[in-house]
Amino acid sequence: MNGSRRLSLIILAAVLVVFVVSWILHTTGFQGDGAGTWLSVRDGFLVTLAAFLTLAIFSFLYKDNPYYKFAEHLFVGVSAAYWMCVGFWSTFVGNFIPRVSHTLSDFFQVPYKGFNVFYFVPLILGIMLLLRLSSKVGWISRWALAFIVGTTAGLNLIRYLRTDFITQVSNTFVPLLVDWKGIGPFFSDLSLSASGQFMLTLSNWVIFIGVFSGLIYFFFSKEHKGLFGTASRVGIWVLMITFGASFGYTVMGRVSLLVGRLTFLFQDWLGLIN
Amino acid sequence: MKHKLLIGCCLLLLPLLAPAWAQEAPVADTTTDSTAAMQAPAPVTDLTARDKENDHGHGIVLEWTPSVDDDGGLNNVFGYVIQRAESPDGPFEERGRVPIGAGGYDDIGSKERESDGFMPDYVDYYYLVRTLTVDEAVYTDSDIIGPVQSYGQWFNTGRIPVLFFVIGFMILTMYFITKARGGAKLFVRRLAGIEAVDEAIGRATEMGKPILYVLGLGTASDIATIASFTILGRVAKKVAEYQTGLIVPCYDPIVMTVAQETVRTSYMDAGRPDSYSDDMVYFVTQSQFAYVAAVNGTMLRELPATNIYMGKFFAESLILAETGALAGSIQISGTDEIAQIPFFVVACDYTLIGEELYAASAYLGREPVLLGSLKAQDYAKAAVIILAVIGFITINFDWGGFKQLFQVLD
Amino acid sequence: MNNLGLIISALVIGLGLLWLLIRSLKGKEVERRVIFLFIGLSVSVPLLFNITFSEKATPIVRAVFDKIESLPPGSKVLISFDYGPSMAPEVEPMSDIILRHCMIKNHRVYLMGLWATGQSLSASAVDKIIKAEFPDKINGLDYVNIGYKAGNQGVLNVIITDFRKMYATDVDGVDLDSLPIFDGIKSLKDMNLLVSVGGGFPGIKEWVLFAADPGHIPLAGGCAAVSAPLLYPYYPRQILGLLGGIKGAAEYESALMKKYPELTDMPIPGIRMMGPQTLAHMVIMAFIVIGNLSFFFAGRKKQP
Amino acid sequence: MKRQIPIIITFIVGTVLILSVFFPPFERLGEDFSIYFDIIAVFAFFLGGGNLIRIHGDKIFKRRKDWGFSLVTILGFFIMLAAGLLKLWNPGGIAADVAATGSLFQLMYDWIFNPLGATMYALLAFYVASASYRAFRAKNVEATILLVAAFVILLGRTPLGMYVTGWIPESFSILQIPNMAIWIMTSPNLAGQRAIMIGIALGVVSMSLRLILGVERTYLGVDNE
Repeated sequence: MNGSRRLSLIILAAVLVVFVVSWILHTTGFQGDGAGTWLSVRDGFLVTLAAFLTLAIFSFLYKDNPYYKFAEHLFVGVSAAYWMCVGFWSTFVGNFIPRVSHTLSDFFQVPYKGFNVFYFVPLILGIMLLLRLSSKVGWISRWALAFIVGTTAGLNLIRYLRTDFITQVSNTFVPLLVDWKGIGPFFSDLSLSASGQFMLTLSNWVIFIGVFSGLIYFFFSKEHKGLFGTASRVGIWVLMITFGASFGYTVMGRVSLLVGRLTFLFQDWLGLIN
Repeated sequence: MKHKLLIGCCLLLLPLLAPAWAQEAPVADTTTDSTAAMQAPAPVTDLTARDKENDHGHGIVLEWTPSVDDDGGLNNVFGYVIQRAESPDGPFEERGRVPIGAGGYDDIGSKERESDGFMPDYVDYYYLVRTLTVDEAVYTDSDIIGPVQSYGQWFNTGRIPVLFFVIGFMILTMYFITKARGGAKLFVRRLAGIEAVDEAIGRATEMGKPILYVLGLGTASDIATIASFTILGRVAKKVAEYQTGLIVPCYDPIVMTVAQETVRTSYMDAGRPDSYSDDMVYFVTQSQFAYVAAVNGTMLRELPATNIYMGKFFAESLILAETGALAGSIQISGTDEIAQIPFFVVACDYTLIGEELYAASAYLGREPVLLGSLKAQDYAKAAVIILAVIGFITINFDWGGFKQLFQVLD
Repeated sequence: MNNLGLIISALVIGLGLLWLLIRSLKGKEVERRVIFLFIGLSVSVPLLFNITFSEKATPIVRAVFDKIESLPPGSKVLISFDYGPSMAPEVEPMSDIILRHCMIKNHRVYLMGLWATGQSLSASAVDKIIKAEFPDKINGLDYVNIGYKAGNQGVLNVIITDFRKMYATDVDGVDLDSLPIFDGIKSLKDMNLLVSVGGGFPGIKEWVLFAADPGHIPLAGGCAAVSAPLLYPYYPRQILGLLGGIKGAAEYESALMKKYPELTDMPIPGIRMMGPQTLAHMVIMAFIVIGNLSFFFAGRKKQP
Repeated sequence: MKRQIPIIITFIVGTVLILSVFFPPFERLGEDFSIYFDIIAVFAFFLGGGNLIRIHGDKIFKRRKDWGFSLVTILGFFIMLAAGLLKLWNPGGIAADVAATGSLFQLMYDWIFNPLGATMYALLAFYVASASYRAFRAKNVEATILLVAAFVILLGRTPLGMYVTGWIPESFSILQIPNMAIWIMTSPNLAGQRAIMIGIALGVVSMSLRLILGVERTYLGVDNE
């Protein structure tokens, strides 16, 4: 126990030393005026801080540790405040104030857009939501929730029916035979190009059967037995191809994110590459 | 059985009643060359203007036959300018430009009285179309037409197909709900992911470790999140019965509010209201990766026996699921975010794929009403399959009209 | 440096994988941290040592290269910049390398754009590639930048019959008729090859429908990886070849390097970005293979 | 009463929004309601922020495990909140964009929030690898299909795929791995995605109907039926 404590103290000391050295090295020098010096000192600190936080997050891959905990807790605090501020300025000051009060619009220097009584609806609902904090009238917050859920249900019902359901269904109407030109040309060009009818035709079959059996897999009220069971099994296979393919396709994009982070460390912080 | 057939047929035939829509005007290829450059082109002909249908006013549709010198004749047309005035004598102002080959233009103004581009309804407008050449000074105006007024319609006929589907689906759902209430037995297949939930809660109790329930990054305006509340309600009830721990970190404050309400009620229903505390369901932060960082930390520190992820998930799905696997937890997931399902399938023990997430809430309840709505969903799927087959056949016989029935105008 | 780095990384990663293979054949699971370490190494080592892989051009990329390579010097190639800054990291290497190839082959190059943002990007390509690498090329004789005109596919509709109806001057305001490069050029149909780099709207698809198809003009394209599958059906009848994503750019760069080995200090952003990604992919694939081998030979009895 | 009114509200709001789509004069209702939702969400921030302070404050006062880190959260929260709400160091004053260059808010965003978020995101590269190692095992038919599809796509995105199968003539080019990868992405993958999408759409429609009709009400803290 004592040994591990000593080790963590040594690590802490090392981290502090590296931090300070990095800060000094990144402080590009002392300009003549005070402002320039201050900016340089500040930027040196910020680069070092960003690098420290980056490494702290990466350290989680080894195991949970105090440096990760520090980064995590800082991140939670800063980000919660970040979205509160953005919500306040963009929605509350940007959308709400210009519709309810001329004086407040002037105070926040946003253009007043004319009084709109309907904007008191969200105000009232918002206050109802806050009443949750009181145990006596907390039940009234359900009215606000009911409004939110009703809106959600109404909007989504139509949106999904229109864009996902109707369009996807009609996209499945595809020809079974594409430009039939005889057996010879059909089998002699097995390429993805527009002249390769075999693949075009095969693709259409695969799409049709895939959608068909995939939908059968999603039947809930019928037992998946017999012919129906076979179709549903084919459906699972199609879904598995989809999952495998999407997974494989994403790998490259994820790796490039890591390239971006490591480039920051190697280039902006350590100056190892250019 | 007869009822079923009848309803199925109705659902299939409904879209057939909807009007078919014309395709876009074909765009001409300009292939012939011409030497006459700076001669005035012929004007456009057959210019018509009428109110735009299916809108709330403030729009006028113009149509014309392109100049004979557009793709032929002198072949010197550069484009068309649409001009509008409030009297036949002008002044005319430019409303828009279209390239050669175009035979129409939608003049859509703003609906906002305060905005600059406001276009009032019930006002007489006069239009002309100017045929341009590359030389700004050489052009030909069409005859002036008008007056024409824009006005709003009360009903959008362009969305009739959607209305048919809504009504059809509503009838189906109501029918099966009534039937289920009447005592008919409805079969529902097993959902492995949901059955695993009960098992996992038992396991957590044995191990004396808590259950982590993640509602995802959805807000209360996502149906997936609302479906997740139902599952949370069920989980919380079991957890309360077994006296296991429950941790629900939330991403959205409103979601947190609802989740607290749901869990509290479940504890009350289980007869253990005092075991509930608001600390079980807490707000973390409304930032994707900060939330993940915190949940990751929780997973490795509290080592929950089971992690349940239900709702909307984005790039963080795999970070959560892999960290959970590292902590040795059993993981059950469900999302309707198609791009993330593969990651859950790969990294979790059980996954509810898309629609199964919504079905789960009905399945858990086991109430006839909810099961009835599942049955309606299945019938709709059967209708899709039949429609797809019909579409397949019509396309193969080059009868494009059927597919056009599915066009929804905006 | 490059070779040393390659040897070091090959040794480290190769031997490491071999050790893991032997271990897992004995039935031992690979610990997660080892996988993490390998991924970290396979991304950082190529970054640090600047390791690159020579790509072998797929036929669809090869077709573009061969076309430009086989055109006689002085052929007229039009390159359209149909993208904006957000797409630039992925497709800019393509317009750069194709422009460079045309310069090497002494083709006459006409630059334009269907996107408003394309104009500044084509201008920067002129500065970055033609002016910097080929200083003896003369503007107006060997190359010209006619810039952007509004109208999307409408622009194509016009310039397929006559450039001068749409473009009176080049970007510098010089009359087209006074530019020797436009001698005897009336419309797109006088071009030997069209190249559209982009992928959004308007983009390659509009070039196919409104220029290449009606005018029977050869067209090549370059686009982001996401839009490549959508354009595939046009190949090879309507598009003679297509560079898809950073990988397409890398393949082209490597084809060019192979053909002109003297171009040692040519920037190769595509290949450089592919280096870490390729190695990481291979390591992941190796892990999948090792995982399955251990599953079949050693762990089968133990696995649930 | 406490249970009935919320259900009636949901019913009315939902029905009105559905009908508004078909009646142009009411078309903008959906948009307006979304703005209302955003405004309500701002009020909810108080709930969220309050909850955050309560949870972490509690930890600090009761000196629970890791209370020191909770202090970090609270400090980070208040400094960022002050920087944002008071627009500290903001060169443009109150009228300027909250994240104007040079403001404390923007500095904290660029050098704390952003590196942390980007690094968390970059962890995915590692997790993608460990998940593929762990899960891509040919345990049964389904797992094998998953494995093969992923492997072909991975191969197709590296030069290796071309080295192995580049010799196959153009007329059989589908057998070249990069082409096979493209085909998988555009055909079976598309079919699977479409099936899931149609299913989800039906699920959403059905769930929305259940909510509007008031048969699904757990979200209100009311048990079904």
